[in-house]
Amino acid sequence: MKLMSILDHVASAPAAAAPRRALFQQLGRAAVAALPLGLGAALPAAAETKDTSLDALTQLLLLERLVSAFYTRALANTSLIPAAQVPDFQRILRHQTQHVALFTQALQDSGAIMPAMPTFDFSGQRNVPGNPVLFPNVLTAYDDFLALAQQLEDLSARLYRSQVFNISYDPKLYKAALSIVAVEAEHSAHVRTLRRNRGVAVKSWPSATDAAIARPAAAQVLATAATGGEDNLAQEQQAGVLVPFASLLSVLRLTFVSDPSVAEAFDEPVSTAVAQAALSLFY
Amino acid sequence: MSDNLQPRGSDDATFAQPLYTPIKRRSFFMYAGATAGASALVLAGCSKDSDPVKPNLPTGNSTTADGSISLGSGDVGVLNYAYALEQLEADFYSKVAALSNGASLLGATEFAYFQQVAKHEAIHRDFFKAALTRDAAGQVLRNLTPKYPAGTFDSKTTILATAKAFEDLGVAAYNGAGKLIKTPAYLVIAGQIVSVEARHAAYIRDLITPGSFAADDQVAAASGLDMAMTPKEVLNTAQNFITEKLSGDSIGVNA
Amino acid sequence: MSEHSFSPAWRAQPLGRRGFLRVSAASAATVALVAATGCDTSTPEPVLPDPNLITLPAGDNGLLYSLYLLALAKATLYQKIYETPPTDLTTAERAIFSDLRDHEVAYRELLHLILDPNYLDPTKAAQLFPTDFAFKLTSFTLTTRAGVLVAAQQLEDLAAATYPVMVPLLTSSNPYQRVLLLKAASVQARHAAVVRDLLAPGSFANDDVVNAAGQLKPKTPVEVNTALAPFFAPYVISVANLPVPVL
Amino acid sequence: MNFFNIINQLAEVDPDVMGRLDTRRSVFNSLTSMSKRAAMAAGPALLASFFTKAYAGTTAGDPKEVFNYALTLEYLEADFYNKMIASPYFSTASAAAQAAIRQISKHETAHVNLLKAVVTGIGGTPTPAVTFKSATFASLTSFAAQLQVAQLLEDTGVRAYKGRAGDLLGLADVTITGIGTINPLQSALQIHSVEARHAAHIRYMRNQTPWITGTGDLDSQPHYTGAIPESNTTQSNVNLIAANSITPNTTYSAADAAASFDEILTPAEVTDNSRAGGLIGA
Repeated sequence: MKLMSILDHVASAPAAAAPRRALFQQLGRAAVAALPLGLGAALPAAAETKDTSLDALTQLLLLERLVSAFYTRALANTSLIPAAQVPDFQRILRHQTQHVALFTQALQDSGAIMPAMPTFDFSGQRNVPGNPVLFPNVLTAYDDFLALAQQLEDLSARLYRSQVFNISYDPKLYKAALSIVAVEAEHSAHVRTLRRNRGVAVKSWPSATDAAIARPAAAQVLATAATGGEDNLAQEQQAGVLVPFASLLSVLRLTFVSDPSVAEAFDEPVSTAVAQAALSLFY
Repeated sequence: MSDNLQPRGSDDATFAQPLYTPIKRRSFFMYAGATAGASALVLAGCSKDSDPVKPNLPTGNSTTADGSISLGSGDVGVLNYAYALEQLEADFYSKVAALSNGASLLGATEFAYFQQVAKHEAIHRDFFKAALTRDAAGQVLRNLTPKYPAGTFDSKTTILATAKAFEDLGVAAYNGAGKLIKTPAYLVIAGQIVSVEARHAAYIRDLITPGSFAADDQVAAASGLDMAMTPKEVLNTAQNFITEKLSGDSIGVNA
Repeated sequence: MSEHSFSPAWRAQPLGRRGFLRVSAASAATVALVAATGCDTSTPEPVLPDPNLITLPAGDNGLLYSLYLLALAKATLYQKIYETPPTDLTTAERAIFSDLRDHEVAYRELLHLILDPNYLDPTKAAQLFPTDFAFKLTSFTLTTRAGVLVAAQQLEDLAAATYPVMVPLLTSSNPYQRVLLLKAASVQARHAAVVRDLLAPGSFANDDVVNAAGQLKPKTPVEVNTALAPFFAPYVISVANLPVPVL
Repeated sequence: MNFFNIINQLAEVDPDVMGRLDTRRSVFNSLTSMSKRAAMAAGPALLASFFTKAYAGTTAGDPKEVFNYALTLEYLEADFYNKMIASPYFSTASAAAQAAIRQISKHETAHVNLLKAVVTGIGGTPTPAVTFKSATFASLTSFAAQLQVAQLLEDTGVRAYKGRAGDLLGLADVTITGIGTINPLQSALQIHSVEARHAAHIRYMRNQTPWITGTGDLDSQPHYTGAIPESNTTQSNVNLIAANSITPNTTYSAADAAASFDEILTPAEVTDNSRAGGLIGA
């Protein structure tokens, strides 16, 4: 990412953009997050991730563009989604389109360079015909479509949770993003419910008991980004202090909750780097 | 004879009987305890019987002012305390052992083991009842009515979690009550039972999380000590599973 | 009423029916005055014109109490459904309600622990509310599938809509609490979606609850309290001290 | 008076009866000589053997002696597990098995340190460390063979602690630097139940029942026999398996009755060469 160019651009931004200049208040201490070895090499040059407010908005925009494109193409294939569910995905698409507009506006207001629209490829071939197909039939077979939709919605809810505090400098965006977390979670829950109704062992919330979605190794990062670590039981209430669930939720106190259920009660975040690696599978 | 070596509530009249009376027809704990029994035998003619129970200490199975059932005082209190816990455990396992879908719910081998544990706990319960009936007639805790949260017997998860909770609680209860016992024989009995409870606890823990038989949440890593709990702590918890209100205020307290 | 009133020392005192949290509007002012003029440990118990008024504290604790009440409400509802499910609720649906119960018990207990760090120590634990304080289910119809779903949707929509409002109002310097609540926030939304879909398939995230910007319509603490208030009668909960969202 | 018979019956429930009779506790000071005189008169041969066993070089009933006795056993166990972990066969075990042995080893080492502090804290001198006989260990040429010995050690440990609990009855709490205030009896019980957890797990690792039913592959070893064998089905003169004995219309099996109560071993039995005694050495 061309930091100097962005800063130049900001400096010459129109006065109307001033209120959004705060977006860049964190740029000064932006640090390029090192990607895990081996992962970085597989990513496009632009995929470096940093946890600044600008990077947060940019990444969320990418996510929403990607998901919008996915549903747009899915709905374009009129034989893919059963008629009864078409309105569901039209609604989801409408929300995603609204989210795209929100971040587009936020970036424009702050005078940032608008990232180019990627050419999305949902086969996982990344626009190179010779590459292996990682996500077969996702735009032609309903169950395959739903499986990918679930992973993308899970990833969306997670990524918002991870990025939301990076944009908390702007109360309006912060609140919007928090509200969107809830909407993405409702989307995810609905897709999961649709899959469950089709006989897949999956709950409406990520659970250790969910049937895994089989993917080639090269696509595994999507599963990691969508649901990796959802069996986590270690929740910190302060730095280094874990919530004592074992004693809090015990048989003897008549408050027993099984470990998988405790894990379900807390959705987990995703690191921006892992999220980026997953998003990068599609363009 | 020293006051603190005689089981409270034992039948003092037996001291006056001829020494050739066969042991099995006597108050067995006085003899089983070796020290108390033997010293009683040897010193029967030259020591005074201990004072009767002071009236301000409740007897076992009596009703207290607030309507609770007292477990009693002194060693009888400890025995009734153990009896109450064994009643609860035995009831729980008998319900598990009776599950028609037990083998599919828990696994065939595990279900068979649970049926063994059910027998162990039933034996513990019935043993205490027999011992108390003989040694502290009139103070034997009544049959309690255990109660469980909805769904307790519906899934492997809740059955195992409840079993683990009860077994770990039982171990901690016996460990904490040992020092309240005055009669060595009772202590030996408690020791003989608590290690079996610990075996159960270890097994069930291993079923829930393999290798957690003596995990750091139960056995302190620095000292290597298992948990110990006071009767008050244990009863506060056990009360959640027993319909009758129990009072253990005088457990181990002697006149 | 100042947050000071929630100091452990205050809470550790034995609580009679007239004790905890119940401060009328007038007496709240009195307490505030006392606090402002050098509140010490001997805050006098104010005169209580309304013994059933429970005033939630200001600041983060007030928000946490509010979330606790939501969790308490939902856990109470789901426990009841779990114990005596309507006969027309399918096995699969019962499993969902069992999960809902588990999650809400976890939230209720967690929030209780956050509000009272001594919660797990019976010798020191405070009492958050009077012993007969409860979420009453009498106005719901819990004998039919439709009835339990209507009740559940009411509470889940409320929770899903208020978490995004409450989280940014927290001012604590402890970020872990916010993260924890955020992790619960999206699960609340999942609950809302699944319950909505059970009641009316495809009604997840519909226009009743999502605005034209694709965001969940927010509910303020006051709105939440207004919705829950009837169920806590005879107690009356005042959220007058709670932070108010500015945007 | 048939004192012989009385002692015999007492011994059924408490083989350490004579050891107990000679405790230092004041209440028995006068009793000791009396009982000895009475006992000698009643059955010299039996009692002589009893006394020989019960007094094996120590002063029974002294809490310092009891804790040093426990310390000796913990030294033996701790060294055994250290040897196990250092053994070339350790790496042949599964990760779970290795983790279990490490966890047990951690406890035994903790017990050694605790007991040393307790002995010192109550005014005694910790007994010198003992080790598991190297030659014997060398003969254990597989992880499975080592695990057999681990089971025997743990089950013996459980029985040994149980046999001495009575000697700690009534002792006041002691405050020990670095540990805090402990009740000696309670601490012994807390170690005892940990040993039982260890025993159960090792038996489980070996596909044995976690409790002692009498049908296990090692159940005929001396570690499970003794004056009161683990197969015992009579507790304190109560026959647990006779019909209607403790429960109307219910008859319990011998295996269930035996498994529901673990039995004691006396110090003499524990330190006998057939049990732990034979495993101590250079």
